[in-house]
Amino acid sequence: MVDLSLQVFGATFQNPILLASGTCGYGQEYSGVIDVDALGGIVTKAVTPKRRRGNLPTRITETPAGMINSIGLANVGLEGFKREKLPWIQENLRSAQVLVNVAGWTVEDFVGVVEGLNEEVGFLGYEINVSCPNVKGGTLFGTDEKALAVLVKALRESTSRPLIIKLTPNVPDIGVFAEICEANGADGLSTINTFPGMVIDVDTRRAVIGNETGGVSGPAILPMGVYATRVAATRVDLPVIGIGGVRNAKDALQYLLAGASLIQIGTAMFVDPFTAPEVVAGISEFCEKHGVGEISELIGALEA
Amino acid sequence: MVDLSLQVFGATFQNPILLASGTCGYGQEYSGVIDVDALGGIVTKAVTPKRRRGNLPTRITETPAGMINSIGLANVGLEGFKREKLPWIQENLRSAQVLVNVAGWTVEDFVGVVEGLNEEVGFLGYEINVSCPNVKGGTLFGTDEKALAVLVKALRESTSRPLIIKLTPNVPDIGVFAEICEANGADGLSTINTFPGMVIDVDTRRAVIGNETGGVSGPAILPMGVYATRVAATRVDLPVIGIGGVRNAKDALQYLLAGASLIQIGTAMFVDPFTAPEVVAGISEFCEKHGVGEISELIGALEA
Amino acid sequence: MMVGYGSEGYAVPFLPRPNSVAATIDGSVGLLIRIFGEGSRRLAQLDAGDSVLLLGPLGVGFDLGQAPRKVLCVAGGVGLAPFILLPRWAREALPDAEVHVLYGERDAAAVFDAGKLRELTGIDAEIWTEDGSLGRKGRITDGLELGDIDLVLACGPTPMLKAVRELALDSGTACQLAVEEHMACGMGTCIGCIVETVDPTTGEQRYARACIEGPVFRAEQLPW
Amino acid sequence: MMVGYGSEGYAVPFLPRPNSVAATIDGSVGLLIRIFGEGSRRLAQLDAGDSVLLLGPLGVGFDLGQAPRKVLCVAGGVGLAPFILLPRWAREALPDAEVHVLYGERDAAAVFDAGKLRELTGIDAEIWTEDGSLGRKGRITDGLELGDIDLVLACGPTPMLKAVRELALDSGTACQLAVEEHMACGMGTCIGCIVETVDPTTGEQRYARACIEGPVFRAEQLPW
Ligand SMILES: Cc1cc2nc3c(=O)[nH]c(=O)nc-3n(C[C@H](O)[C@H](O)[C@H](O)COP(=O)(O)OP(=O)(O)OC[C@H]3O[C@@H](n4cnc5c(N)ncnc54)[C@H](O)[C@@H]3O)c2cc1C
Ligand SMILES: Cc1cc2nc3c(=O)[nH]c(=O)nc-3n(C[C@H](O)[C@H](O)[C@H](O)COP(=O)(O)OP(=O)(O)OC[C@H]3O[C@@H](n4cnc5c(N)ncnc54)[C@H](O)[C@@H]3O)c2cc1C
Ligand SMILES: Cc1cc2nc3c(=O)[nH]c(=O)nc-3n(C[C@H](O)[C@H](O)[C@H](O)COP(=O)(O)O)c2cc1C
Ligand SMILES: Cc1cc2nc3c(=O)[nH]c(=O)nc-3n(C[C@H](O)[C@H](O)[C@H](O)COP(=O)(O)O)c2cc1C
Ligand code: FES
Ligand code: FES
Repeated sequence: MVDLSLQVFGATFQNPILLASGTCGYGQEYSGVIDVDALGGIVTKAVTPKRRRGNLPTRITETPAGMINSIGLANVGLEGFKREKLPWIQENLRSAQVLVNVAGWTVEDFVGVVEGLNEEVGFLGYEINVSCPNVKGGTLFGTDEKALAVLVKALRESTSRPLIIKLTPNVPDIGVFAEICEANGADGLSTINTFPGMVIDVDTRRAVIGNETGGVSGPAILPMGVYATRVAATRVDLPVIGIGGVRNAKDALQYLLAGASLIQIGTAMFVDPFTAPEVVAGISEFCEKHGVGEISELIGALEA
Repeated sequence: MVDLSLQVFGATFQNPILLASGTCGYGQEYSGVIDVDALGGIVTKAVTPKRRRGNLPTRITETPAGMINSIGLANVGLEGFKREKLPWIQENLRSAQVLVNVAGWTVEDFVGVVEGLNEEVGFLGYEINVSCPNVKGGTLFGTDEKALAVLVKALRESTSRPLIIKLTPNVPDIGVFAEICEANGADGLSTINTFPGMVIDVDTRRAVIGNETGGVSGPAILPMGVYATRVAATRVDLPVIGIGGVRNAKDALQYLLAGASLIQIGTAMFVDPFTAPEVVAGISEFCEKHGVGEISELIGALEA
Repeated sequence: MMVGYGSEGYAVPFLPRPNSVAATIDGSVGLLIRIFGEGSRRLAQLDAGDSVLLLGPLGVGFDLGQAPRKVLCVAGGVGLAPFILLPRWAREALPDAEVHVLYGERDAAAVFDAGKLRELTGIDAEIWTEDGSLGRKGRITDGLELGDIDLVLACGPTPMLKAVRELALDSGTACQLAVEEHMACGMGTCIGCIVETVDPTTGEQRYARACIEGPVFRAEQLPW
Repeated sequence: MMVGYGSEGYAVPFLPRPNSVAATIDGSVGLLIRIFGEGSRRLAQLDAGDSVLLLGPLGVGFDLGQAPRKVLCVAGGVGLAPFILLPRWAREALPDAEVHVLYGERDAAAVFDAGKLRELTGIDAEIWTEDGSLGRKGRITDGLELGDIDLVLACGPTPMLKAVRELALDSGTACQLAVEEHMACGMGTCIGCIVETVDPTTGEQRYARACIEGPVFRAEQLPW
């Protein structure tokens, strides 16, 4: 195994592969199946100020080479996270880095969760979800330049921990939003969240998803994610976390070459929970085969 | 066969299935393979004021359940269209409706093509492409609310023929752009064009597409297209043409139920050129099975 | 158990499908599959040597914990799957218990081979068909009597489950129901497969994940 | 000819792949496939009775129009495909012509069965391998002499085509080259498969669609 470790956000990631928010619970759910602590890290399910039931069923359906989810940010809430989830993380994720995904509807919501967690140990930083298409107003901050600037600034003032803003691809130019994040003190970007989508059961004439619409993820969005990552990485100097449709080492390498420092895997873990460790192994093999000594050589190494 | 004909844009479409712009040339290319004149219609490759070579190769590559194209609006130009392509259309497409897809970079470009074609016969109206991700400025009008309003108004003044605006999904809320089109006199909307995307060959470390990026189409974008169609159809009173990822009758029926009056098929025709006639037959079978007397009963018939 | 095909081929089905373990023979698992859509069709077309991804066993199954003496299994359609394994297992766990299986289908053509079923379960299931083309005629719940039953277990379409639940609650019979939901991960991470549940003591309602907190719930837990 | 699998299964490959017709036997077509990626792997794994979508024949093939007396076919790798059919066809069309095939591969393991090749073409191809493990050693273009050749036809990797083109233009030999491009429609509608061409008389350059205006171009048409 080639050493795949790298420094990002002032911390060591043993490899660049993380599990994406909302697709790995709080880490614990995968224990017994894969060694989560051998990954680069995980991003928790979104944490909101209060516990949320989330959307009505049906929440999940299939699409061509992908899926739609409409979970609606169901989560245990700030206090539940501290009490029920963080202890397991603190005990079990000692090598893998942990980012806490934070969601909300007002600046106060986001700042409240961040400040509520600042004193806690066991995680590295925050991934700020301004890009959830599954709740009303979930993409508000992610699609409004002014609102995003205000939010990032407020969050910057509320914590010295790494602050990574997770962007939505549903904008004409994601680079503009990347620049706003950088200008207001963010430490990194995650690209991308899901695309709004809908599936109709033509026999019943109803939307399959209880909430009618949901977010499209999976291999179907791979080329969009690589594109968004490339745009973000060329427009700002911040580390970018590439997300969207990764199912094998080649996909992950596309993100690295496009400029991602880290990569998240979501939907593919549902299809095969061994995907993440296999991607780590595959990247290592690629490095060996191509004489890549350090993973950082690959980051943004796209040739013209 | 159930009668699938319907009235849209003041004209009769013998069925709701059209071939999408850029995927059927000018109709002629398919002759000898399928009976194009038995379809609802075709939308021509974009016509720009002048002949265009288009982008460098490689222009085409595969993605999960889809493809990327970066043709760059290669076309014969206004005069070439009149001289080389329109005569065949006039002679051969007598039952199928023809929409001319128009592209440009300035209001004058668009108006010039439309005015240059107004006197010609053999086609019904214009599909205005403000949503091409493959040329610099191709989505300019499609993502700028003010510019779009100006363009649609100018086009409305330049022709009395049906004017259909083809929107890009790369905006936070496609409904806003739909409303602008309606307010400024458009007769209809087409949703959606492609998503910007990128594929990297990890062995050569180069983008596969010569122009680096291109537009993602195919089944991968089906749920996004159905969603955008639903949003557009509920926000305006104009007929909407649903586009994106259709490969069978069920997919087309999803668009009808979401509110589309007509449906275009693009990428699936590359995979199997018999797709369009099969979709027509499949819709007919569905209507028979479900006792649907008129195709218009299905339009927007999504149940809550 | 989740059954899938990996994501390399962008194959249909993309997501794995939840399936019951219908049999375990010498370390192999057996599934009972009804061809319904793409997932089940593909599964049914597998040849020996083909590979699929299996993840499981997952979640909470039927529980024979209270030493019931008469157990009734009510199977609607492919809901028969869990009850193929259960009778033998029940006889081992509870040598004195009686286990009955009621098995309903739309018509004779849909009914799983009765001889094979006897061989696998070691008992005779009482077969019902809606059109009466095999066994008793009607819906399986039509003649359902829970008088001397200690535990009723049901798996099948939701309307059937609801009917069984009603009868069980009326007669005070312990009752467990296997519910169906769309699933993605099968492991509790995606929170996609939720079922409304109620805490019988506090009355508090909450969404439970069918994949790991179910798919089997007690009748009192389901506020239907 | 485009070879695909339909879009229902979102299968890999999603787009059809262009392939040469290597043989036609009693109304069937034969393809020569080198396993390279997913498309060719899937094609090679087909069993009798499996179905694929075939669209063709498409485009412009090699043209023996000028009644050449000595025709040389230069095949690099799987570029051998069109030259399996061509010798017999040439002998029918031009009974007096001599047809030679040069066929190059990296090593002996890659070489198509020489006996089978003789059987199919009716002639002995001259085999080259880069490592000399079979036939002559080196690149096929190393010893290429066009002295008394009237027409040279080539199919294979672009560097090979370029070398053949150079030699042919130098010696004034008529030359046709089959180029490779990514294709989607195969019918001229998508304008995806373009090749830069030049009009030998006017010098005007333009993009031609390899699928219908090619894949075979005359050496003079390619401004390489
Ligand atoms: C706990 C559990 C155990 C099951 N055990 C069995 C079994 O032993 N044998 C068996 O044949 N089937 C079983 N099923 C049903 C099985 O998971 C599939 O739903 C069924 O096989 C149809 O899938 P398909 O791909 O063939 O059809 P599709 O064409 O995918 O779907 C047909 C219908 O099923 C719905 N559906 C699609 N995906 C899911 C999903 N992930 N979960 C629920 N519904 C879905 C679709 O909306 C559609 O209405 C079980 C389901 C659950 C939840
Ligand atoms: C006119 C023509 C005739 C051909 N005849 C034959 C033949 O007789 N036998 C044969 O084995 N092959 C032939 N090929 C090549 C064939 O079309 C495929 O490119 C090859 O089989 C590899 O495809 P794959 O799916 O196995 O590999 P993939 O994994 O899809 O691709 C492998 C490589 O091929 C490239 N590629 C992918 N799609 C295309 C495409 N549509 N066109 C060109 N390159 C692509 C990829 O970028 C990649 O570098 C021909 C190509 C052309 C243009
Ligand atoms: C079931 C599910 C739940 C998700 N929940 C969240 C979430 O809570 N917060 C968030 O930022 N992203 C969430 N996402 C988005 C993913 O983190 C990721 O951005 C997206 O799925 C694209 O990656 P993928 O294609 O690898 O799945 C969720 C995705 C899925 C499929
Ligand atoms: C090769 C190709 C060329 C295209 N050219 C045009 C074009 O000239 N004008 C336009 O409005 N859309 C163009 N499109 C977009 C399609 O018309 C359609 O909106 C898109 O492909 C989504 O539909 P599909 O998934 O059925 O292909 C093109 C698409 C492809 C694949
Ligand atoms: S299927 Fe993911 S939580 Fe149950
Ligand atoms: S492959 Fe479409 S024009 Fe040639």
